[in-house]
Amino acid sequence: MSDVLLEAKNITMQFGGLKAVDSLAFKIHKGQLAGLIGPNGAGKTTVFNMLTGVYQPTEGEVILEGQSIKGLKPFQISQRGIARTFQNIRLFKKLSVLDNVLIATHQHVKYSLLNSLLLTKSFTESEKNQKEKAMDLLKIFSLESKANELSSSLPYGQQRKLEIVRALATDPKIILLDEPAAGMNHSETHQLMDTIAKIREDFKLTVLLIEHDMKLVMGICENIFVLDHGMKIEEGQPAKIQNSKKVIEAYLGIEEA
Amino acid sequence: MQDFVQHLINGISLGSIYALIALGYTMVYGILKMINFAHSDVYMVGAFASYYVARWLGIDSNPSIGTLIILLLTSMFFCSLLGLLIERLAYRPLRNSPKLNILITAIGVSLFLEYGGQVVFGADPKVFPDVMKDFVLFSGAGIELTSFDITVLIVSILAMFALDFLIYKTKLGKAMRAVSSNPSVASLMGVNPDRIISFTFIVGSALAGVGSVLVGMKYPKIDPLMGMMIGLKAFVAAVLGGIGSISGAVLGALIMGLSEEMVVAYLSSTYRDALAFGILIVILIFKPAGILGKYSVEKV
Amino acid sequence: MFKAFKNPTLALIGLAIFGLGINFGFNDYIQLTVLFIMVNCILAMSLNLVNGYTGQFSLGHAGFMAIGSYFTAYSSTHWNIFPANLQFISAFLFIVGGGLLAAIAGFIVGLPSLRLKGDYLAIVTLGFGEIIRVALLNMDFLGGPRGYANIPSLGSFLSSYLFASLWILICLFTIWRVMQSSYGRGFLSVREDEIAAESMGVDTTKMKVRAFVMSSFFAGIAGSLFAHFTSFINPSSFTYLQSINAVIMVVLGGMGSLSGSIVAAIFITAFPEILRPLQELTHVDLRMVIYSLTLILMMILRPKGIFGELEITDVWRKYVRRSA
Amino acid sequence: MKNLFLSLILTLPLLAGCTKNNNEIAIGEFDSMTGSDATFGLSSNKGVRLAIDEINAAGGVKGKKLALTAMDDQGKNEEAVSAVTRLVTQTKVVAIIGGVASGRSKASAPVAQSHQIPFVSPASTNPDVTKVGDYVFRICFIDPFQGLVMAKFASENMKMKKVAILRDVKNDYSVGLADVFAQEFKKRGGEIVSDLSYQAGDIDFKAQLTQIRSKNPDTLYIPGYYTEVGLIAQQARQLGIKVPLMGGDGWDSEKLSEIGKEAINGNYFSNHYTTESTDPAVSDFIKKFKAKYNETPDALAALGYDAAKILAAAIERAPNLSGPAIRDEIAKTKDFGGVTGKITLNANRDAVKSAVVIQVDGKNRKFITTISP
Repeated sequence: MSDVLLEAKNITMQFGGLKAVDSLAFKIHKGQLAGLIGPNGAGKTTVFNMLTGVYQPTEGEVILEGQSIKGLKPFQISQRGIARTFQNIRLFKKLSVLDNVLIATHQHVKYSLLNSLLLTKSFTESEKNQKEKAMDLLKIFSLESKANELSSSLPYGQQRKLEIVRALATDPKIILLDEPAAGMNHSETHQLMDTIAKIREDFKLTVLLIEHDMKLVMGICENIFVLDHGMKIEEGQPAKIQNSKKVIEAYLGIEEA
Repeated sequence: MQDFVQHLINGISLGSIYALIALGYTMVYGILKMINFAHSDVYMVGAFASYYVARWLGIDSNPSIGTLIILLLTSMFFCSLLGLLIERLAYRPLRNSPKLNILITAIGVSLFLEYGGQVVFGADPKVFPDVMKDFVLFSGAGIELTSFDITVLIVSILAMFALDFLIYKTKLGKAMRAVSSNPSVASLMGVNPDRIISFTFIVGSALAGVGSVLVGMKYPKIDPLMGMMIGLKAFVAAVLGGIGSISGAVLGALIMGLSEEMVVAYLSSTYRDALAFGILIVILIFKPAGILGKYSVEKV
Repeated sequence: MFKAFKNPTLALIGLAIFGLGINFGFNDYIQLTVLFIMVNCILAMSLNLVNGYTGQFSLGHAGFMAIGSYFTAYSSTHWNIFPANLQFISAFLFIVGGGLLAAIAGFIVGLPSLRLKGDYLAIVTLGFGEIIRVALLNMDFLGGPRGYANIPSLGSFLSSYLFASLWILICLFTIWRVMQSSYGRGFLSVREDEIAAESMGVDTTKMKVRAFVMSSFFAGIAGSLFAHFTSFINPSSFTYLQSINAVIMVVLGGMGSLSGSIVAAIFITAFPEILRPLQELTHVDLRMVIYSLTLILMMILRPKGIFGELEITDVWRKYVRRSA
Repeated sequence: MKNLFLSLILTLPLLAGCTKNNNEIAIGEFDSMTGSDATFGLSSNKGVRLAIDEINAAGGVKGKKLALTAMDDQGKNEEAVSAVTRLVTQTKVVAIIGGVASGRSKASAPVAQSHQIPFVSPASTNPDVTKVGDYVFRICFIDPFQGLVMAKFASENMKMKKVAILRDVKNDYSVGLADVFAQEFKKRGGEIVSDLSYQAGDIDFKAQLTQIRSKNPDTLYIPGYYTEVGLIAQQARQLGIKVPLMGGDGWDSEKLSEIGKEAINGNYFSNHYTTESTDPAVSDFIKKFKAKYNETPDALAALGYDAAKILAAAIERAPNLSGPAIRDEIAKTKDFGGVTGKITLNANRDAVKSAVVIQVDGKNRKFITTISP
């Protein structure tokens, strides 16, 4: 198959009468960093929820590496390689930073329940590897010193980073970042740009990004889709998007004649 | 065929009794998202309050409208007082602690009232005073319809409309709904959540008081454990109808009453309670929020 | 492999010594109370797996206990597959059988109801508990309302005690070890945020069913032991009040704390018995009144439960370090 | 402050130890003083206490006073087991009176049996109770006899052909009686037109009664407790069922007519004794009972009284206070002039005695006939 990793074929999401997303179609190529932008309420997070199976599209389907993921449950889709972060942080509050990441590695665990009872070698080894892998990931985001603290005790910016680490721990093929820079100051956003570039490098990852911070989007995205009222109104390189009349109208409203 | 009509009458009148108590559960759950297990025991205390006041006033053997009014007021007064006390002493300190803790406290209060009742009122069943003469409305061709069957139904329907009016049409109702969706924000808007919650308990408990007099009238045996089974059934009815929805409580109660009646009539009397629960489970699996309940989709 | 059995065997020896003390030091009445305490420990720990670690609210625990009780009662009076001197093996097998049957029931109850949340799940599990009780009431071959009499006991107090301690340790170490593994973290993730867990590749439904099946297995074990200790069971000892009792033990001990469940089980079983002399003095039975008052006060004074989320080991370390 | 408060409520009960001295003979009693069938336990306890006080007033037994320790089992089997275990091992009683409800007796009798402590049940009529062992006795007739009494009365005295049975499925006394009645009534050519059930604690029986009404039986046999029978009678009359109702000794309480009002009049039930009996011992017992508790004694109070008297007589006759000695003396009870009639204990330790059939007429109980085994 061509190097298209993820494709949405006219996916529609209807809540009662309202069409939150209306027959949206797009392709994301392997290794690409794509952006999904649009005014508030355009349906961006709904798209994410459809890609990850939290909502089942009322029409159309999502194709991952040529295979449709229609009707699959979120955990099956995650096991096929789509990982995500959430718009409003959904960490496991009363668990430690390390445990949050370890939960994401659960899908790769091979030992059975029984092994954990008898403390067999496969159990102890797998636990050790999992912990090592998690600590390495935390190191990348310099969170390893906080491994045993409760995730809810971390400052806001670090909680955002932990969500990304947790998503990475599922060994995804594509990672969906839902407003990762929200609430970050200028220097943190800059640091985030480098980190995203680095993880694309190290993990050969494809990234799909929802973001309002235009500097970040225009800075690192290779391809951008613009959504408004659930419909795709524009697609293309950052330069083309910046001066597309339709996009400006969508954001700033139509100039009074 | 007339047996079926008689079963219909029995089922509806049984259901309307569950409705009166279910309304209390739904109101408290609607506002506080809390199962008030002690509600059925407030109902029991209402029955005993009427019993003792009737004996004290010496009116326990001359049934008349006057007696009905006096006993209704007594029962509503004592139940509301008790409801207020329970909320103030047991539930208020736990206002924002986890749901399970509030539930255990509610169970504690319920056990306290039941076993305390056995110590204070004595464990032996007592006879509820004659409140009103039951006159036969219709009798013939194998169908017996007495005034008691109808009064309970009318009162529960009236209570439903009154509550609907209170909650959806009055300023106080708006405040109650505000507290129900978000107590802290409601207090920012000048609503005093504590007073609203106390008011909810007063109304819910008063309803239980009305229920205890009407049920006492029809089934004149009262004992400290009378609230247990009928409370469980009424609670299940409230959940069946969609906990938190006023009309849901009455609908669920009628379904509960009718299903129990038909189960005993046409299937087997020994499996009465089991099948009542069976029906509940089937409905909840297909309608997870109950028949009229609004299924809140969790925002991701 | 040997390492796996080190701590459990040490604990078993400790419990056995304690048992010898009870056997000679106290009369039958105290011994019977100790056996009931051990049954409640298993019941509370197993329910903690569902209500405490996985955050699901089950009110039907007594139903699974009843299944265990009745299976063991029926099997140990009708089938004797082993000659007399090997009775304890058949007793052990029947107890495990009781557990397995309860686990199957846990699976059947778990599947449909685990889509529901909070109060609705509580109601459905309560409904299943009542259905099991009413079904038992109508089964004549199990004695129906007459109950099931002369269930063989597990020999002297000491052998019953050893059986019970064996099962307490199996239950404790199973749950403890599982909670230390990735499956344990799976249970915790379901409690914390089901949607996030599902998006991270955790099959939350399977996790909930697994917790349910394991917990009903041990509830069945507790039921089997209960049958042997009282030698007469009837449906009215498995009402929803018994399930509520189990929930109280979990909440009082601390949700998500195994040692909390054990301490709470000891407290809740022993407390009414301690109050019994009070009743001889006042000729009025105040036990349940004081018990319910204690519940209310405990929930107000110590909402997190005796141990909160900590195990006794953490509490020990916390206080020891502070004083050292 | 919080921990102090917590520890206070935990240690409060420990202070209440129990005192014991040795110039008394400890007798144990256990019953349901709380819970669903609390009233039976309470009245039986009153009968026992009256008997014990009388015996102590007359100099006690073997020159020693009888010390009664009563315990409540809350109507739960495991509580009964704990109560009896405590009486036997902690209070070290020489004998136990107790267990009105058959369920509780069956659960706790094995404990007394294994400790060789005589166990006398005043009112558990279920046959399995005395099968537990040779230390377990009862001084009332058993269900098979009581069921036979009403079956005989219905078919022979009242010449009835069709009967509907309404039993309390949660109560083994009721199920036992209903089964025996059905058997005996069919043996006498009668027909059981319907056999429905309810659960103790229910308050609405119209569904069952409407079904029964469509079968128009000659009578309804309702072997439940008076707590439900009062309501059933009322609802039966409301549904236009006019035939007389029948039942067992579970009906016997003043509250039956208070709850049932006129609907209960004219119905029949079998019982252990009748207040109208001309026997001076009975009228004397009623006078003393009224003096002490100012209420008329029901059958359970009478049975409690007889049980205590029989036990005391056996202890008096016994050479020493050991379990086996007392057991043998109790077994020898023959033609004991009890308030509930002549009591003789047969080989399997049940009482062979006649039963009376009573008709309810408001507060008083009209004596109809006696049926002996």
